[in-house]
Amino acid sequence: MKQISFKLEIFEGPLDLLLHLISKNKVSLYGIPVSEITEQYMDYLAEMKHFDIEVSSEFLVLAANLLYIKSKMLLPKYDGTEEDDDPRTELTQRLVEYKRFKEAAQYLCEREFAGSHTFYKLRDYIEPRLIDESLADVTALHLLDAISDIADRVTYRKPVSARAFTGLVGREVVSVFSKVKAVLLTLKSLKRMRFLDVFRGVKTRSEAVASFLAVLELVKMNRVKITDNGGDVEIKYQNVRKKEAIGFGNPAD
Amino acid sequence: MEIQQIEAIIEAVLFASGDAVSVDKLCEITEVDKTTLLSVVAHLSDTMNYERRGIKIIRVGDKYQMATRGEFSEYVQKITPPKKRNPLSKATLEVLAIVAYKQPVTRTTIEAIRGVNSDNSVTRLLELGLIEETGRLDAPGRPSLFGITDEFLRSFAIGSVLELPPINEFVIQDLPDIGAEGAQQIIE
Amino acid sequence: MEIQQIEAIIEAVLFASGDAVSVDKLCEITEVDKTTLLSVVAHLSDTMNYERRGIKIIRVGDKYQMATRGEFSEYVQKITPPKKRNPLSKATLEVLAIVAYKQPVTRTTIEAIRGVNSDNSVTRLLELGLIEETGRLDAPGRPSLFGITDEFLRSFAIGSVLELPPINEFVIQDLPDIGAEGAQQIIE
Repeated sequence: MKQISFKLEIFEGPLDLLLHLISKNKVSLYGIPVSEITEQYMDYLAEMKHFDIEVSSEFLVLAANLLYIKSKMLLPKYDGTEEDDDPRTELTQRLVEYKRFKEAAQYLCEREFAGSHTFYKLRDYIEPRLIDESLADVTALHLLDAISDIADRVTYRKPVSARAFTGLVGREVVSVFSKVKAVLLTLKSLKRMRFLDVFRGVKTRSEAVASFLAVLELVKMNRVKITDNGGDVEIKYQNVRKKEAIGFGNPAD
Repeated sequence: MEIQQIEAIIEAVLFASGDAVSVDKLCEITEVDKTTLLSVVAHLSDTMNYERRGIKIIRVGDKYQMATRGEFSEYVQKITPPKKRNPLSKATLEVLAIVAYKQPVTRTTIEAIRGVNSDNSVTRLLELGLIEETGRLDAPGRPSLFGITDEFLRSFAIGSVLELPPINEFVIQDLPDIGAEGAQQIIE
Repeated sequence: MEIQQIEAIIEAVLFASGDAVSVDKLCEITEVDKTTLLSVVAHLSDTMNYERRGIKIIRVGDKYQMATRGEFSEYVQKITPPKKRNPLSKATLEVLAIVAYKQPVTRTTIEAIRGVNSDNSVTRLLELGLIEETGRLDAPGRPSLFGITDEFLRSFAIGSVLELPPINEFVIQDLPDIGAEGAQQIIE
């Protein structure tokens, strides 16, 4: 046993090593000469240590197991010689099972590239069908929710800009600024005018609103003064220099 | 090489490629001249068509490609799991609610209420048979008026629109009504 | 539906899918029962083989897949280079054999059979897609259960794990073929 001339790295694990030793000794798996095999196994572990190869715990566990079996073999037999009394049985079963898988692995090894001459195609893109789910889950209450949602949205919806309706109702947008200029221009020459005359020639509602807002704006700017001339509201031109504070009279009065 | 074998090679190559393969490439692979190749492909293609096989060979410019025969597309489509589509999207449900609560209504009214174009939903509801055209508004363009159908009543298990869950009357009234009539009112 | 048409549908579906399609799915698509389907596929496959066409139908577990005929691989390779991978190590083949024969199987079982930690091999096989996690064992720690994949069957050209030689039929070489009684005798 001095010259154990196997490569240390070829074994896949302790069972692999054990199978190798059994085969090398040309003995049966079912009648392992435990004493001899254990000795060789231990020698191998020693060799591993000698070559600074880390002996994994699995090898040590099996070593302990082998020593245990060896010691059991040395004990005198009981009278009832049941098969199961053989301390080697479990180990033998493990070795047989492992050996079968080694054979199976060999079978797979031979077939490993058997499919390599066969080619496949990638999946085509296939548009999925659309399937309508049943309407059964939709109830009238969903309709109520929907209409309520819309009502809420309408309430909080931002006011639609006037521009959106210009085409629809044929209104033209009149800016307050343009009306301010127009009123001021008239007042500069006339110095005073009837409030109602501001609306003379006004064609649309928006122009009327713009004209009204223009008057309010001019009051705020202290450029005009509103007076109640016996039931007829008048607008008077104010000189800008005069820093006279003017109270806001209700133009509708 | 026998014709039959060249055909098989072309079949294998077109299959594995999945894509269109140029005539030149096929010539290179099968090691035959272009004239031979074209006639072999034509023969293979004819056989596939004659036997009404599941696959066929189509010509794409100066390339050939293997494809499924069109008449089997409905079966082929079953490979991909179908996409389930909610029969009523939120938008469609809203349009249905508007029609149910405010019928008869025009597209313009529906759109004004929802504030967005609703043509797709209207079309979808017509397809599903949940709404129908009930008449036309006596206004410029004579727009269609939509109302709910018997199918709608069956689907929602209600006897008539009167059985719809009650909603505050004002909510309905407050909804903008800018159909042809509504537009008239605004113009005055 | 005529047999010939079912064959064509199967051909179209397997072509478009590219991947393996389960027998159940094919039954659903063609609307025929399993027995009929299996016989139609067998007939289609036989015809393809008999005519030595470029494509064939292979079995992958309980699925069918369209593939190129092996003898044309040298031509097909000119257009789709084959996937090359290094041969599996002895250890990895052992793990693969254990998974193939004992699936579904946990790491612990694999390790118990081999008597050595097998994590690296398991990882490698998962990476190569030759095995996959098929579930978890209802036991403390809920360990992963592994099984073989379609890729394994295709790669090793095995139709199904049932086609593997029974594990007990592997001859335990170099050993006298003896049973328990024989063992007893030797012990004596």
